[in-house]
Amino acid sequence: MAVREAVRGDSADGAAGSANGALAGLDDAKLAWVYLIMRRIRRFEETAEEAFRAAKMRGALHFYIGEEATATGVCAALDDGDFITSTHRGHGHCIAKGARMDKMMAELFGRTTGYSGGKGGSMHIADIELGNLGANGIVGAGIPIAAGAALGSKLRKDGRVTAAFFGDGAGPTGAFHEGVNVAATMNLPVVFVCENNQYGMATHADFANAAQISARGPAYGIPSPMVDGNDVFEVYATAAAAVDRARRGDGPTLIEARTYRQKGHTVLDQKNYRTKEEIAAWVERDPIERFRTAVIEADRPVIEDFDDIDAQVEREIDNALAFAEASPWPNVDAIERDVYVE
Amino acid sequence: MAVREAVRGDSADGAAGSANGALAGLDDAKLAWVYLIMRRIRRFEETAEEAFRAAKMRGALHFYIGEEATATGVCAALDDGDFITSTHRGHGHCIAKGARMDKMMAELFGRTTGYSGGKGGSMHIADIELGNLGANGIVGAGIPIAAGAALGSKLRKDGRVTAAFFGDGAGPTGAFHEGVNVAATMNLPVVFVCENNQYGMATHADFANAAQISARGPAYGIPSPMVDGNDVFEVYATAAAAVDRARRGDGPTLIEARTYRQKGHTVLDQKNYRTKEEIAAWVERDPIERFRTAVIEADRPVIEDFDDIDAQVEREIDNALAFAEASPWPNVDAIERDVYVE
Amino acid sequence: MAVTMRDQPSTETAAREIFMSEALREALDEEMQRDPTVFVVGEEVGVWGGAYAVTDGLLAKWGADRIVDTPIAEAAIAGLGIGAALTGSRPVAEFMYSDFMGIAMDQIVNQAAKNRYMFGGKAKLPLTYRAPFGAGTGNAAQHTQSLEAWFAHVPGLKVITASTPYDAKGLLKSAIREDNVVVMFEHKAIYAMRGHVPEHEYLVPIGVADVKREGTDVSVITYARQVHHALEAAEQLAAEGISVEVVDIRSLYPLDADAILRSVRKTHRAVVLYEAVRFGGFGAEIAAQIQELAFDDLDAPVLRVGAAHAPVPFSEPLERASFPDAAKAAAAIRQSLEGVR
Amino acid sequence: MAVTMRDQPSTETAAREIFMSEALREALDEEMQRDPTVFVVGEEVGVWGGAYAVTDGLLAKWGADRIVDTPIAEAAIAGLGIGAALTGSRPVAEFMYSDFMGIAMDQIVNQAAKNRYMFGGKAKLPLTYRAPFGAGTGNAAQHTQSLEAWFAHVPGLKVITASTPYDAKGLLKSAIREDNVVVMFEHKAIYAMRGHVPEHEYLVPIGVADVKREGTDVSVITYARQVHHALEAAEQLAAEGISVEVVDIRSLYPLDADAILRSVRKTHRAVVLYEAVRFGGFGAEIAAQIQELAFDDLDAPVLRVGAAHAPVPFSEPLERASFPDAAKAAAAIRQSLEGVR
Ligand SMILES: Cc1ncc(C[n+]2csc(CCOP(=O)(O)OP(=O)(O)O)c2C)c(N)n1
Ligand SMILES: Cc1ncc(C[n+]2csc(CCOP(=O)(O)OP(=O)(O)O)c2C)c(N)n1
Ligand SMILES: [Mg+2]
Ligand SMILES: [Mg+2]
Repeated sequence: MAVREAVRGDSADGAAGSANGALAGLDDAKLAWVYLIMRRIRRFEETAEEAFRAAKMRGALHFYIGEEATATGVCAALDDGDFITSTHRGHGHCIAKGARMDKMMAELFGRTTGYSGGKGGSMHIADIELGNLGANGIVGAGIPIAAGAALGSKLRKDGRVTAAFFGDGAGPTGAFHEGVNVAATMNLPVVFVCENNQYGMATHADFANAAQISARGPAYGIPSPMVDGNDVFEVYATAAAAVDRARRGDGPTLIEARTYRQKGHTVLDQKNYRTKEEIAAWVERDPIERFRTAVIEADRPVIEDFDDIDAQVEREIDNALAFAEASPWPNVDAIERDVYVE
Repeated sequence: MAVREAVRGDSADGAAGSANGALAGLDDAKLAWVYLIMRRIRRFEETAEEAFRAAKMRGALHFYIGEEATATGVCAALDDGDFITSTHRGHGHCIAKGARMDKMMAELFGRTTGYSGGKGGSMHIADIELGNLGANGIVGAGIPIAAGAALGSKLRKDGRVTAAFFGDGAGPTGAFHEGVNVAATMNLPVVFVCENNQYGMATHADFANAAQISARGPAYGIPSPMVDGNDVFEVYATAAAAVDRARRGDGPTLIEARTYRQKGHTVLDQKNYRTKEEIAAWVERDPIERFRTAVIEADRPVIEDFDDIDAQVEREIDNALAFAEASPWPNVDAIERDVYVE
Repeated sequence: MAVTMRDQPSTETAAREIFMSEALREALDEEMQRDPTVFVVGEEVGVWGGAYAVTDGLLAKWGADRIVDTPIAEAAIAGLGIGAALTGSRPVAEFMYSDFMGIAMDQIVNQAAKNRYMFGGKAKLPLTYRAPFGAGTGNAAQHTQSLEAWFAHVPGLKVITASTPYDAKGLLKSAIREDNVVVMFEHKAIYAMRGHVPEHEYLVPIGVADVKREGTDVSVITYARQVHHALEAAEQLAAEGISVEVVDIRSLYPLDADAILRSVRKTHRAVVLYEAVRFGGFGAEIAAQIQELAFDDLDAPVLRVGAAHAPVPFSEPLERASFPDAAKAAAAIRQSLEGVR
Repeated sequence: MAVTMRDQPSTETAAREIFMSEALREALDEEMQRDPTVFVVGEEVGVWGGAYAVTDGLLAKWGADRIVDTPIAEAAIAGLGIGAALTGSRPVAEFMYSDFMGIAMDQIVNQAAKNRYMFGGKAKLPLTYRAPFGAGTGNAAQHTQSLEAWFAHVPGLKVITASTPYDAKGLLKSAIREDNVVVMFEHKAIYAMRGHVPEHEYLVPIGVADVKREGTDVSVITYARQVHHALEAAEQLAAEGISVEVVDIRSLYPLDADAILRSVRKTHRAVVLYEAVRFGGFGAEIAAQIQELAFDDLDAPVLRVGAAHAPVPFSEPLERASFPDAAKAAAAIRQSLEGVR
């Protein structure tokens, strides 16, 4: 796996460390980066939720809270030049791939300064320059696109790897199968990351998928490890191996990361399809808390920096919110712009 | 498995025996039926090819020659009330499910007396009354329909089973995955029969599918046996077990039957993507010849009847051809009829 | 938005006003009661009760054999409907959003729509596809399209859409009883619109348009949510002495061309109002037919008001401005009146 | 069928006549030569050489990294194109038959077409989809559709189709060089039509119609194979003293409305001729625009000639009668002339 020393995160949001190396060998800078990213995701969404409930934004918001370790662990294993495809629940992937929270927040607010100039909203944020090929409102649809990015890399010999994030709900889609099978037949440099957060809306993953996702590897002749998606170290190590394999030209890996969405399907979800106990048990296993505990138990001095990181994230969040609220609404002249390259 | 004593085949084409029971226990009547069906398929297609080359018909013809044991073995395991979905290469399935060759031939000729009144042609023949839900010009598309028929049976509690035929080329389709996964999650009474005849057009099955089809069972939590598709006994035994399982309510089975199309992809295929030796080796393993040999080796007296069956099939074929040629062309008034139930 | 109901019986407890989502639910419930082969299949139709609550409560009442939840697999959902319909059931298959029908287009268009014809008219497919469509909810490009033109162009499908709870219930019941494949588009923004629905059973026939407001100066030909924009515009313009007739086509196929032509022959002017992208939308077919069949009756070109040539934008001001509304409808009506020859 | 080429250079060896399939192959070959990021991906594009031989020989010349064979997986093919285009390649993705695009509609419509807009205009997608369409080959309902109207209705796509080898080559080269998603429909029945294609390089611009025959009495607005039926009808009618102008739109989107209106303002009559199902077909958009924008210039309603309201039947007499031909075009032209006011 290539070693990246590049600083992650965007300068507007302040400096951030980088993450690489084997699990045991994660240096302090990388641990700090992991913490920073996970905190950003958490706080970004908590803030968005408040804004939504204050009727400052509209549409659908899908929160990633509780799943931070998956996006963070996977993106920690990617190089800056690598690509990802994301989902309707895309804030976490976006932040982990280095996006600016101010432009994200502005997008949720529907403002011109947002990532998509207000045209996309929460479900449609991309940052091509950072390698984020985009969130997606269509379940499973990012998977063939990820295969395409990987095919492009293979043909252009650019040495890049693509990671495709998708949920357990995408497991049953034709897009999953077409994308994964094609990628496997062509030995493409892609890592398929199934975030099994137990549910797709009210539907349990085991109801939707006839067998567990990690049982699918043999159907495509590829490895399909299962990991604890709330354990950022395990996610990272597995993703790093998969990225390595992909970059070597040995083809795709299908990772099933078991995690949990602590919030409802959307910000409006009030449905009763899981027990309080189940939710509580998973909150117990909160990925950020577990990460903190692990760092403490390992007696790593970086723990001292975590308060600073918290404070930094609060500043970033305040900025992002102020930026979004102060930003102008798009002008209606823009409606038919950006449809085509002129 | 339910025992069927019903005579198969259509009266117009003459009487035909029935097939049931365990492999070893196939009685003479059933062996006669198997031979009759395989001969019908073979001779129907040889005759259609001649007619095509004599410019008596148009469109695309996809021959099943060399694969007869698969359709025959599977349909021998089905009850008359059971359903099948078929493919672009559908003549064999159609005949094995009891279709009349005269109406089939007339359809290939585009005549009003054809199964579809000339509207369908070779790729679009169905016989709902016999449980054949139809050939299909779209690779893989029959699979979700088969799941639907099976869902219908489950909800109506009609005790019927559906068999879905499809090729190795359908393995990579989204329709395959969506259909099989849904059927498996719902435990539907359906048997998925992949006729792996090694190629989809010029594409080898192993190029198109990242792993062999029979490796897919665990991905859906269902059995996925591989059988010799040129051995009608093995196909029958495996299909019978799968049908049994389905009828018991234990859910789908995915059967991969390894076979070979001795002819080109279509009647017009002149491409050079396989060796003469490969073709010759498979012709050596011709399913009809192997069946005859097995019957002879088992010293079964029914072999005496095979000449009669041959003669019967010749008469049926002559009739079918004469019927088709003498039948009227559709009237153009019919163009917009049959689009809707009025 | 209050709606003038023309074909409702006046003897009813006029008070019974229900949401369109409830009206649709009643249609499903009644037809399930009437015919044991009717069942509902789709994503989140059960426990969740449907993304727009149309099937809410039906799982509890009818059980999992009649309200069938599926994985996310739109091609399979379409195919489940086909296979079940071919073999003796009468399924109502739901797409959570019509936008997702892209995944199922092969099953809907190459399989469901063509089955009967390809196989010589022997099969029947008593199959209804339901799908929410339309914009106004801030759900952006992949959840707010109006793609009805695709389906109306496909022989073998019937295509319907309602503007009122009354029509929604009556049309859906008719669709379920059809032995043909019917695609019913339900406009998301009016699920929560209330309107009168009688207690007694009734059907609204497929293929029959409804004049939702009579007028003499200009005909507005429209459907689904835009009917309300047309009525709003008509109300405004009435104050200016302009008399607008509003024709709700209700069925895109079969299209009730007679009703449209009757109106246009009376008013001599027509505005076609629809929420899909204007270019290539179903309004083009309506306009093309009017000018062809009532050429000599027209005093002005048939105008079309449709959505901008862009995917649906998220941001509220953009989304609002992308789509027709009463003001745009009124402007087109005025323009039509100016075009006197 | 001989074709009158208007925009071909007269100084060329006029003798070089090639098949449309060859012209398309030349376009691919030249663009692959010109730009190393161009590649072809699809089913049977390699060893087989394409179902209609368009890519024949290209695998041998360019190797498997430029001519990429895929499994049968149309959604994946569409997605491979998108992902590769987003990341720096310039793919040409082929659907073996446009009928199979139903499987890929989500990828084409919700992903490819909307990507740039949804994400705020930052991405570019230099992506061409090619697909054979049209009837006349006896391939029946699932292999002979003309679904171009679906795509023309989708903002974010450009849609083109050629009637001659010359146009086919020039349009495909332009499409490949576009930074937008272009869908090129190629009519199956004219792949084997020969026509002049110069040796030197040229482009045919997207969005520009071409008058394939000048005339003064009636304008026939058409595209793809039907251009030839229009020319045939024009030739026949010339003998009766009727002067027909044939406008080949070549691009459905962007539509060259100016060229169409120019013609109609001259002839005052228009017949729209297309091979798709008449109802809801792209001809409706053309007719709607003509009557709207040239209302006062029209001496007769815009007539439309399209296919029957049915899936494509297999049997030859049925298939033949289902579709427009020169005789039907001529009949409509005569009808247009009778409708004098
Ligand atoms: C093709 C498609 N079908 C249905 C939907 C509606 N939908 C949005 S999210 C969702 C659940 C997705 O579940 P999963 O993939 O597990 O992701 P999660 O929401 O759990 O992160 C559904 C059904 C959709 N967006 N796309
Ligand atoms: C969805 C779809 N894609 C492509 C085709 C074109 N096509 C027809 S048959 C065929 C090969 C099918 O191979 P397989 O499934 O193995 O069946 P076989 O022909 O070998 O019986 C292809 C590519 C099609 N009919 N449908
Ligand atoms: Mg999930
Ligand atoms: Mg095959």
